[in-house]
Amino acid sequence: MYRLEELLIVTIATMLDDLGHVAVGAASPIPGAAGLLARARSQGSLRVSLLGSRRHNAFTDGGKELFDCAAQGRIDAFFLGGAQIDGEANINLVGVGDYPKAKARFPGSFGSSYLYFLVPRVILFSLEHSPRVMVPRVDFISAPGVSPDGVYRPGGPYALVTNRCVFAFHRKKRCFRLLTAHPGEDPGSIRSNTGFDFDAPEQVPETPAPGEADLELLRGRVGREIAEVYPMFASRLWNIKEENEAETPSASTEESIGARFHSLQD
Amino acid sequence: MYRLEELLIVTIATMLDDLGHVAVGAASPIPGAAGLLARARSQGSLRVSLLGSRRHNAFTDGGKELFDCAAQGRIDAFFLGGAQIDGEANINLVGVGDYPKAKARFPGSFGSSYLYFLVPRVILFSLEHSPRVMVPRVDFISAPGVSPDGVYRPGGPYALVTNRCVFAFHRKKRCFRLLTAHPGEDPGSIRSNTGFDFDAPEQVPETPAPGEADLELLRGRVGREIAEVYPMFASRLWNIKEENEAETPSASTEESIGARFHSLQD
Amino acid sequence: MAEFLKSVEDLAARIPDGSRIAVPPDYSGCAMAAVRALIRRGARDLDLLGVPQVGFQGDMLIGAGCVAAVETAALTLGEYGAAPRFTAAIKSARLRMRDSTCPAIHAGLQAAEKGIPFMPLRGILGSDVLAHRNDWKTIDNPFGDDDSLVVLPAIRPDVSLFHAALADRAGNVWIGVRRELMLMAHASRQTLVSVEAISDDDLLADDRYASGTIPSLYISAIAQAPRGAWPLGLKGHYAPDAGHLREYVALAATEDGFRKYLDTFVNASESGIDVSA
Amino acid sequence: MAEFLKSVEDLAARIPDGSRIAVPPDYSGCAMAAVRALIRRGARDLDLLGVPQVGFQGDMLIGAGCVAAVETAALTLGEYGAAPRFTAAIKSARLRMRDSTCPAIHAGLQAAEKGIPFMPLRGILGSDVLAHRNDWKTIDNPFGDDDSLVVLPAIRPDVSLFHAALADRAGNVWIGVRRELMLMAHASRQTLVSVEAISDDDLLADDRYASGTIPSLYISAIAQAPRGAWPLGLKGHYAPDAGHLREYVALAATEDGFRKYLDTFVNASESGIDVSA
Repeated sequence: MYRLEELLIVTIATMLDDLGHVAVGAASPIPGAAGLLARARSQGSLRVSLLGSRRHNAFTDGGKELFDCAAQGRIDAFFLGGAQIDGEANINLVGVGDYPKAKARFPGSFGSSYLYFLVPRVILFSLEHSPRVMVPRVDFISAPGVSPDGVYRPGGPYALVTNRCVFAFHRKKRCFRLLTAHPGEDPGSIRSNTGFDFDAPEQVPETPAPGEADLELLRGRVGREIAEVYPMFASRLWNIKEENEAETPSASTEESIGARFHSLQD
Repeated sequence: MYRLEELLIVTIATMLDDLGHVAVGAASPIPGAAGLLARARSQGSLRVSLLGSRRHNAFTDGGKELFDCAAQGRIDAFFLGGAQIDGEANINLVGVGDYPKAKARFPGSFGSSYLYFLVPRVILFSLEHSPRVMVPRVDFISAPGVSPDGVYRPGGPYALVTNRCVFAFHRKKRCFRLLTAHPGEDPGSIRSNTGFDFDAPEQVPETPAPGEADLELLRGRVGREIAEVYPMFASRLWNIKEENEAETPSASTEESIGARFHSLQD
Repeated sequence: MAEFLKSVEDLAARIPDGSRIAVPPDYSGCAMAAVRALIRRGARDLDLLGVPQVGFQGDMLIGAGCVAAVETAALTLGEYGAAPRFTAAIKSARLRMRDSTCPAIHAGLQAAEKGIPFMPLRGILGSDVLAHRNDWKTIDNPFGDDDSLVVLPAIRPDVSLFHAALADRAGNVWIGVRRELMLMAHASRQTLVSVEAISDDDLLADDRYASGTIPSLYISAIAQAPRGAWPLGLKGHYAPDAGHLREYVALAATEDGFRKYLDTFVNASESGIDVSA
Repeated sequence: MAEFLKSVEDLAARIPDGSRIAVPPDYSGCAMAAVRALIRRGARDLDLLGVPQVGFQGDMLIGAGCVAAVETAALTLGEYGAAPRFTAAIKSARLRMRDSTCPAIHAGLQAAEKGIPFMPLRGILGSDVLAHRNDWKTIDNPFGDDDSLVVLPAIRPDVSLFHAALADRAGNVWIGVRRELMLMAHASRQTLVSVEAISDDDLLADDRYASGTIPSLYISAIAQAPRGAWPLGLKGHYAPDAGHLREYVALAATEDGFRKYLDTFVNASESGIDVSA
């Protein structure tokens, strides 16, 4: 038995296994746990920089360091969300409707307009896989999925992980391809919840279930580690109590609160 | 009774009296003492940043901060030297002869190529007022004395203080004007030791002698303060012993050693 | 050069209407007591800069009518949900919004810090962030072939306002690893700081403190304000007052509720406000 | 990610011939023991970068024939007088010299730190420093009228090499206020550090240290070398060995004298050198 969150964490962790340095932005408990799981599996060879963490955040040069570090090629993977995501992997963190007067206004683009270009493996993540998030065309491009030749772009979208499935992104073909469907989903249920077209194989495999070793790590060490930054998340999932210093903000992220437009970076 | 160094220190200090922040580069005991004297006279309203000092150096952002600070308009005066100085206030800290293969090679331009443009009141200083230093035209322009219209240049040369006299620099007319001659010098002795032409009034006043109050400050508080960075200088002039922490480099500047090309900035 | 002021009211009095004012995000030392004073004094037409984003203080200043324009990479209350007064102001088009992205704000401040007119930056090309910024340009890379990149004008705020743990008597301010506060101070014309405490020791005398200290050279004025970041937290000192922040979000959902919040928690003099969480 | 090496010989072995190698000035933590190891291993064709200037280590490496090119704002022994081996090499035109100015070197490294191809900088126009730098350009200010300024290409050293007081077991390196060392580490492909001591405590756990610490993320390798800056000093720890430095300058006045210096103080293994001042 495992929970959807655990499936997502393990799925994402597997995309990080061969890397050297993964950074995770604010309000990202699942990507954060995935990074920490991958780190645990790597026996420490993977470095994870978790915004908001004291223990897993080595930055000492102020707010600009994450971005400089990415531009130096020292960050291999990062996570971005989107209030809207379209089939060319454009993401919108700003608003629905005409800009600037929006029908729905979200916090803003954060570092997406930059990191999407510079981090080789950007994993898009959304817990609301619905037609209102997965749209034919985003209303505002916080960061484009692809760029014309000649634009300096060592980075870009690698995959899109949702509550329904896992897509890979094909940069040359500028489109997503369905890789696996989570238990209970099939290409039909996914297509009917996706406003853009995507490639799919004839047979869509099920997203592999988490292994026992991973679940054990998650429910133990990784859970305790992520509880430093996301105590309510760790408590809700695993009944793990915060091991916090008094001054650590009692940060928590209830996915219920506007989770679909959680910006996943600082 | 006073020494030439004391005359120079007090003369320079008088040029700093109305300012808010004076920075002094490396290997500059006389400008450094002048800054500290002006600070003592200002009752602390003048800030002095003395490179190499622990007590009079507030920079905390690494080697770039002095330059950034100047560009922000936060430094009112600075000092530059020159192995060669010409009548348009061009300075040469690089070498004599054809570049790069020099007949005489000096350390290099340090920050002069930049600070000369950005600090409003740059005071040129030389302890060798001779035809080989005060040349018709420098062999290498580390930093030009004047710039064409349209060049962003809030700063530039303000005065030239030597072991013989004090010049003011007239930026529009692009030339020096003799202000005062030190005791024992006259326009004739100065002209015969200067390779460039300069303006002079009909009557050249003598450089005012240091007042008693200034000499007292110099031989007491200022001497002890400058001894932190220039112990041999303070010892030689005033027999003041270094009040150093053990680890402070036993820095000293014997003007006898290549003083004419002391670069006066970092 | 830093002046010591008696209260956060005096700090707020140093911020003229119309100022371009830079503030840090919720986790980096926000001068909330001074922000309340700014609202009490009825500040108007502020041009608010989030470095690189802004949280509760932005929503409050906007709700109180102090803000004419916002430049930020985000206005976010994080886990507490959407920023209600910001969202309402956007919907009624009462704000001039300059959406940015985090590194562009850092880069613009770095340009001001270096006294250069602009800073080039990678990324951003093809985004609607760029499309809506008439003040940003794209140029050919002078060192490249067929390579264009964005150039951002220097950002020189009139005022930076933040809260820190410690100052010393000379006006040096210890910020530890919150180095964006130093960048703000370097880049700004005026820097106003509220602090938890004022130390008799020289922060610059010990490298362990000096390495995380903004020299008083860059600090215009300081006022002591214990728990001055409340209801936000100050890392290493106190946690955010989550209950109060949730109460804010609930009340600020409506204009009336927000007025009630102001009456209860802002419009009383600062000494009348219980900041003990 | 930092690797711990047994000795400065192992550090030197990480610096291939032909490397562009960045080093700090004499007052900022010079890895002199590692520089001696570099001379012992017979390094060749180094492209030496002073950040922003270089002192004794530059003169020694040049004298020992390790250096093909130098980029620096100055090569200076400060109060000890002219740098004899540098001066001799310039006179015989054995060095490719790229004269620079301090802020241009910082700016070039900052461009590499930000991953941008160039950095604009004020000043410099009309100088012969600019006239002799074919790799620097002048462009029109895209935000100005009739305003041109210098643009400097990013400086990305292959290696930065310096000495610091303290590292921890994770490979974080404490540099206090010597922030130019952090800039070097950010900008360089490899950063090699010798340290006085290695602490069991996590430097990043305490903000007082963290604010002056380069995270191990940027550190390639560390070797412990007590008194590793000798004959230079390390602020807060030991003073320069003025007597030795004067002896160096006297000997290095001639090629023969310099060879004698190398035989006595460099070519012996490091353990054979008395660094006790």
